[in-house]
Amino acid sequence: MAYEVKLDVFEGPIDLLLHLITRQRVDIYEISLSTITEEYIAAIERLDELDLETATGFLIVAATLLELKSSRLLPGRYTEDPSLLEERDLLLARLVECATFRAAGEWLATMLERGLDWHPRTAGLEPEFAGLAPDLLASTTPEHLARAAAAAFAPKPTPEIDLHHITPIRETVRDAIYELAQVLDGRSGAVSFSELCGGTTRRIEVVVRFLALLELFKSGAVDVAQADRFGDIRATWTGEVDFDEVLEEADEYMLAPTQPGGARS
Amino acid sequence: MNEEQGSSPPESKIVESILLMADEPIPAAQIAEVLERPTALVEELLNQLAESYRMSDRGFLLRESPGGWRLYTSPDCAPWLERFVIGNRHPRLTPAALEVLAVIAYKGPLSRATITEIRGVDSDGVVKTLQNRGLIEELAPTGSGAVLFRLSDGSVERLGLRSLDELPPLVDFMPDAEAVEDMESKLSPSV
Amino acid sequence: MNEEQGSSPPESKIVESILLMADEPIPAAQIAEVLERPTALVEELLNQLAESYRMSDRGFLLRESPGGWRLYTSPDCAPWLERFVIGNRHPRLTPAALEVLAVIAYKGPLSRATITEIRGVDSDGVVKTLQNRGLIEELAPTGSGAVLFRLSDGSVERLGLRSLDELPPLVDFMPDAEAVEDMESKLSPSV
Repeated sequence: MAYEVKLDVFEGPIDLLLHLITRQRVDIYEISLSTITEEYIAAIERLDELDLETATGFLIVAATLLELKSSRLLPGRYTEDPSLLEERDLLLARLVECATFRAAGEWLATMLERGLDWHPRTAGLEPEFAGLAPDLLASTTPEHLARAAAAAFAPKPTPEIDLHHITPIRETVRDAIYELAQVLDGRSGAVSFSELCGGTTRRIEVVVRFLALLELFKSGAVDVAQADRFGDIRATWTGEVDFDEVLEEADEYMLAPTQPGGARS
Repeated sequence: MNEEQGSSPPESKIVESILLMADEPIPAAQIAEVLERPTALVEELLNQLAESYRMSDRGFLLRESPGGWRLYTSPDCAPWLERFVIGNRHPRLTPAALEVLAVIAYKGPLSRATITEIRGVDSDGVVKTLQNRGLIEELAPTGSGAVLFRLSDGSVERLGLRSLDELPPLVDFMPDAEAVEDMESKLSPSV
Repeated sequence: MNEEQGSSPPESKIVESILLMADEPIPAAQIAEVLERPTALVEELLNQLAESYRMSDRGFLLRESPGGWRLYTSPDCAPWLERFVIGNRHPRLTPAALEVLAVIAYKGPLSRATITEIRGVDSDGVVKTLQNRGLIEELAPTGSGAVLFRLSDGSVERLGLRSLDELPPLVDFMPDAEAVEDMESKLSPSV
């Protein structure tokens, strides 16, 4: 099912998912999680002009979708794994929030449009009263004027892009690659994914580690295996890639986002 | 030009004349000062006046916004007023811009960073557009440093609200149970 | 924005809305054009409206002056209007108004569009307020069409200047050299 998604530059990862998930409600039985996941990944492939911070947000959602989708093969796990349910609910909550603000925005648009039909009285003072109006310039000096003009003509500060909020996530993906590489490099045998996630408290950290592991797998630094369909993912350091090289790749990952769909789940 | 007769015009008449002369929203308290009457009473007069304009199907209406009370032309006359309007209408806002506006309306004042965080996507461009159109404004900078944005009084006025407290509750915009269920089922691996 | 109802508002209502919106006297012929009705009929409507305001003892009156028809405040409300005007508690210019005034003082005469461009913020409302208060005035219209604004003589006088040439040089107030360069490029006569 080919479906072209036109992305507004400012549309975010949740907007995109909301868009894919709510279009054509008639086709409810035709649109499955895997269709949505495929389309989502296809859409982010076209996001090459987007900055990295934004791309990270898209990738995290994609990884969550992939994880949910892969659990389809493991029905038992899906119902029994509360963390996976939690992850889905988190995504659902964000979707509902996004849909809510979108609807509120539409209401605001209608009201603002209506507001244009209300023209305020602006005629102001009649001539015989104008003379009575307090002298607005009473406390204004030429210096005030000069200062205000200087401010107006001064180059406008380019909007300061504060990445503070996003930095934790970005660093976490890069750091996760670094951390995983460190753990795996020092070990001779395989390490389970759940062990790699030991100590994480939030779903997002697990997702980020999942992304990091995919990156390590793609670079050839790590081999992954799943003993059986229900088993944990086990990762082994191949030793074929230099540790520094891995870190370099981690930096590159930050510069040129690839999509995680390349490593099939 | 009537002579000094000892009898002053009715208070509602004076209120009406002040409103006609004003070129910005006027707080009830300011009118109360002119009349030397309690603000509550003036507010009652203003409400009565607004109601009487509405009832008598006039070409103008009286409405309260964050800054105070102001006369407006009746919206159903707008098509005939078009040629008197100075300036042109702005192009429609994009869905993304409207979403940011909604986020600021309901959660503001907010910094650029928080807006971006809520939406999961860089929103600085959209914030700039909204600011240029006068729909949002910067709050006077606080000690913390981050610039906070809120809806401008002008926006609230244009929305026809007295204050942001009058916004419909956000729950009214939440997708209904059926829609949420639909989303949930699509996020779940089919058995 | 109003629904298609088939029935338009009564003509007298539209006339009333035009009068409220107008900043200056409007000739009956111009209203007739908007309504697509004969001028004689519009004149009759205007006279009826003027009569109805007089009869109902409103705070405003409708009068015909040489330039056309205009709403005026009722003369018997004048004492309160004077208090309203004098008692205005914020005779200070808003920061936005001061900035627009400054831009016009240093770079004028300027059109609304250029002012907005320099400031990066829609400035039409502020320009209008400054004009209403007599701080700026329109230059006699040129062939080009765009209305240009300059400081009124009264403003220059109240600033304690004999002419705008006496304004302090801007360089003294610019934060740094780079800013000065940028400013100079903006101040140099546009080609």
